[in-house]
Amino acid sequence: MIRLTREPIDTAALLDEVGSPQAGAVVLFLGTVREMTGSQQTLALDYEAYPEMALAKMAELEAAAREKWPLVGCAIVHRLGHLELGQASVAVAVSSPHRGEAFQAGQWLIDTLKQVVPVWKQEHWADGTHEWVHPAAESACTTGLDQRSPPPPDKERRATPAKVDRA
Amino acid sequence: MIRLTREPIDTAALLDEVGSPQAGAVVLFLGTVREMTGSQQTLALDYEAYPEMALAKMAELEAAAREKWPLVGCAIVHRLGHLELGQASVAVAVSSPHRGEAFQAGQWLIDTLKQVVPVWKQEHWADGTHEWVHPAAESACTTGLDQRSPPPPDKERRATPAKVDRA
Amino acid sequence: MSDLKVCVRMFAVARELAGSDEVKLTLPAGATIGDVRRRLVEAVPALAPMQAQLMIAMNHDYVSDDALVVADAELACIPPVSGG
Amino acid sequence: MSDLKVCVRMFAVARELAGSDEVKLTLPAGATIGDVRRRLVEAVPALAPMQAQLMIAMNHDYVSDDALVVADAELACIPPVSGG
Repeated sequence: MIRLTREPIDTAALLDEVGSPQAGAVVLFLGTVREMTGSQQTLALDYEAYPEMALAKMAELEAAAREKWPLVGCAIVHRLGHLELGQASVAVAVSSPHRGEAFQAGQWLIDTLKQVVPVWKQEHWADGTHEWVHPAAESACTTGLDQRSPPPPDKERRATPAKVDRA
Repeated sequence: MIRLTREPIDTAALLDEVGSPQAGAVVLFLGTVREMTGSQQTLALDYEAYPEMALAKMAELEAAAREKWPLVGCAIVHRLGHLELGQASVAVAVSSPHRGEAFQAGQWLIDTLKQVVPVWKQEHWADGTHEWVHPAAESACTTGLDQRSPPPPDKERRATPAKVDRA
Repeated sequence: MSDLKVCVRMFAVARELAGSDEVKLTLPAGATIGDVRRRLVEAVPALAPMQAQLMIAMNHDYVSDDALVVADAELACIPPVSGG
Repeated sequence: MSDLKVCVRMFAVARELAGSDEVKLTLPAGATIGDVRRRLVEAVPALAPMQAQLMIAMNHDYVSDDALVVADAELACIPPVSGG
């Protein structure tokens, strides 16, 4: 199940959906709004998507994960709009017969989602500025899903040089 | 939070408990009752624990994981008693600033729990027999937590030679 | 052959820099995605500092600069993504 | 020195083979965990085929065969675990 939503992510429904007597393992990943990025303090985030393409890429991710691992269930949900601290912006839930493959698939899905799915985060910093952030330039969307290259290490978020101050 | 319970595991409560504005990632693992083990069909399982020691070992696991990774929240729950197909027998929930450490800690916790925590599973097979199962002899409880050896690969479950037929 | 009239959907920081959620371009016949990128930056000079980081998507897929623009394709300007 | 009277808690398949959730043993002074294991198998011969796989826990921790049995310690017979 692939979904974009403006409502809080219903994790109980996701777990129900991927659970199965054919699965011995379920892994759920939630990305949540963290307050501190280095010394910068976040008040809230806004997420924007290119919805048609985001859904297409998320469906490709699910299909690719099902080729790589024997998944029973797979669900990917991204939340859009305004999020407060601690809320979940993204959820990946997978189930599989054995746990190793569920952990691998869950981590690959979120790593690859962050590289290829057209969704953007705008930080509302505590100093009153707003900023579109993105990972370091060498990762991000220049890596197509087809290349299947190993994901880059989880870089600290960095602001784009194009800072848009609406404060 | 460390807990043994005879009730269904409340995953929403676990996620609430480990979530935090200091965390950017939450990983939840559920071990669920799988129907097929090779060609053998499971109808249900019963779990038994040495409760005092199981709680002590689970607390050691949490402390060891907090030394190895910068966890914000950590919760480990094992269910005991009778479980039906698809139900969760164990839950591990962790949160951390970044996702890599949450995946690593979650996997290490469940791998090590399965090696050291004194809990036993009795299979109710579809052929009417009952059987205490355990992993292959070279893994399992001969590996103490203190040794910190890498966990053995996820072996297929094998029955003990001591088969107790109560059918 | 006649010119191609295309409309590029704009998102996130690129949308804000353009001041619009789409930018209309007129391209010569046989234009490539690289041409789209160049004409887009001409039309929205504020995109110049980040042009190397902009991906162009055609029909919901990332495409390389040497791909030909297909008539009636949906084009979009994709700044570095930051979902998750 | 007087004999040590101990009680070994039994779990899972070991409990079923013993037909009881505890087994009382009398050990010589200075007995080790290895002695507990041997006396336990003598008291419950059905455990013999799996004796190499049995761990003995003392005060909620796995201990090696050369550890001395502490007076009033809680002892338990731990067959291969299968939780999770």
